[in-house]
Amino acid sequence: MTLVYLGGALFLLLTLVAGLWRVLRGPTAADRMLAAQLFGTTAVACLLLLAEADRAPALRDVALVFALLAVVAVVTFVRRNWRAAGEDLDAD
Amino acid sequence: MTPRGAAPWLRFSVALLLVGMFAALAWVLLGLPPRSAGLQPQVAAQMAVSGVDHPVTAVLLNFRGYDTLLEMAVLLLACLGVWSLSPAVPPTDETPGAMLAALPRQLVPLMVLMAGYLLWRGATGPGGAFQAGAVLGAAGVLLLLTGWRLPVRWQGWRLRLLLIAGVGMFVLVALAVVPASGVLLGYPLPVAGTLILLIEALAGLSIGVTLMALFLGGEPGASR
Amino acid sequence: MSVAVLYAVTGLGLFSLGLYALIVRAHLLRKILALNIMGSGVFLVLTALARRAPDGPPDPVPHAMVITGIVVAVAATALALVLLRRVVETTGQPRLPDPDSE
Amino acid sequence: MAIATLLGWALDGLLMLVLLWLAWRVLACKGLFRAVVLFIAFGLVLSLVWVRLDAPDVALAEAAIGAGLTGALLLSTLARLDALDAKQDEDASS
Repeated sequence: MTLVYLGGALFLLLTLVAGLWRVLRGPTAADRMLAAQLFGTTAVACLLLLAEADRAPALRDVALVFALLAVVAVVTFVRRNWRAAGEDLDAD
Repeated sequence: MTPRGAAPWLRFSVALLLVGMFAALAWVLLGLPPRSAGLQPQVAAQMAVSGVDHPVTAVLLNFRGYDTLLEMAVLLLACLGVWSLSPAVPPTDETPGAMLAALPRQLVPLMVLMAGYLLWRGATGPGGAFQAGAVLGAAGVLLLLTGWRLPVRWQGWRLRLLLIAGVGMFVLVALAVVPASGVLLGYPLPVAGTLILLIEALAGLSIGVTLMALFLGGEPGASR
Repeated sequence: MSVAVLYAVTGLGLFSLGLYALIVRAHLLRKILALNIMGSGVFLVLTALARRAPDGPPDPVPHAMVITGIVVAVAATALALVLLRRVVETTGQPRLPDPDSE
Repeated sequence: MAIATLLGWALDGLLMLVLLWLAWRVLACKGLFRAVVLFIAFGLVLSLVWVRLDAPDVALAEAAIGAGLTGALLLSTLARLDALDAKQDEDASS
């Protein structure tokens, strides 16, 4: 069973790499932010799989914290950066 | 407004130096013994007198209590630094929509519950004051983002009391155990667990409030 | 060579990358990010070296140091970000003044 | 069992590569917003690394700080810098 869990974790990590592509491509700030949020969900799933694979129930707490706090970054984005997002937010 | 970076020759020499540094340090790392228990045996040997069952908590609050005490002081200093630099940014956000207004009502109680759980969990497993404080701080940030403002009567001494509660309790306990054990922070075993939980509870609260105050980006209620 | 040592070398790589960007990049926000990445590199070296324990739990002392380190790092970042805001308000530039241009 | 070890190695190797690549992109990519979002992702991956290194305490701290606070601090600073920028443009044009 450990094999399935580890394989699943590896697969999820690969999907995370695919998601990074979206962060880099954009095109809008909202796309990038949503991709980062998707990583949060992937990480939660990954942590739950690793909790089973390593038989470390403490990792479920880590997943819980992630699931609970991921919203803070996206609320910041919506409240503070959203209006500017239509403009050229990426000007360096 | 394009940032001018360093000149190419400078970039190159910096890169060269850093590659050298990396190689030297990597050589040292690879030369370290591949198996070493570090301080783990010493910690394991002392666990019985620590008052808690989780090694990391024992190290943080008991064996290396000074570190944690001074770390709390550093947090306080960072907050003082932020306060002395600027007043809090005045709230300009428009009122949140229905979704954002409902969000903290659902989530903040859960976050506070999670913080309490992590604090309690710290005695026997992964968790503790820092994690609990961080979750509490995130709950505060969420409240601030969704339109909640610190009430004026909480901006004075009450806020300051919360900020120093962690360090204050730590110092008080450190001094209070001196008659019993002869040294600062030398908890007598029968009450060690209780004292650690007491310190952790207030430290977690202080860390949470400090992180929230840091997010405010200045002294609340101050005007320039 | 064990996985732990490889992770330590990765941490060293993060530290070097961060230090390079800290020196080379002009924008202060980028410097703050670089400092944070350097810090993460140091934490990674510490935690990876703690993992070398033969069998049994890893060394808890570096773990405790890293936990305090993470919280201190976020406090320092908050202070640095307020400093950055003040610099921009005062000079209108998100970077340190260039001594050559005076 | 051998396959499990192999999978573990693959997981560790991928994590190391992703970590280094993310750090490089955070520091070198064009656009500060992009850098901040990538930095949030960096914290996430780092938290998975702490799990692989048997440091669940550190993973918890990183998850709480990285997911909740660092992102919020960086994003709101970015918004204020943009606001200051816009104000200066206004002052310059008037």
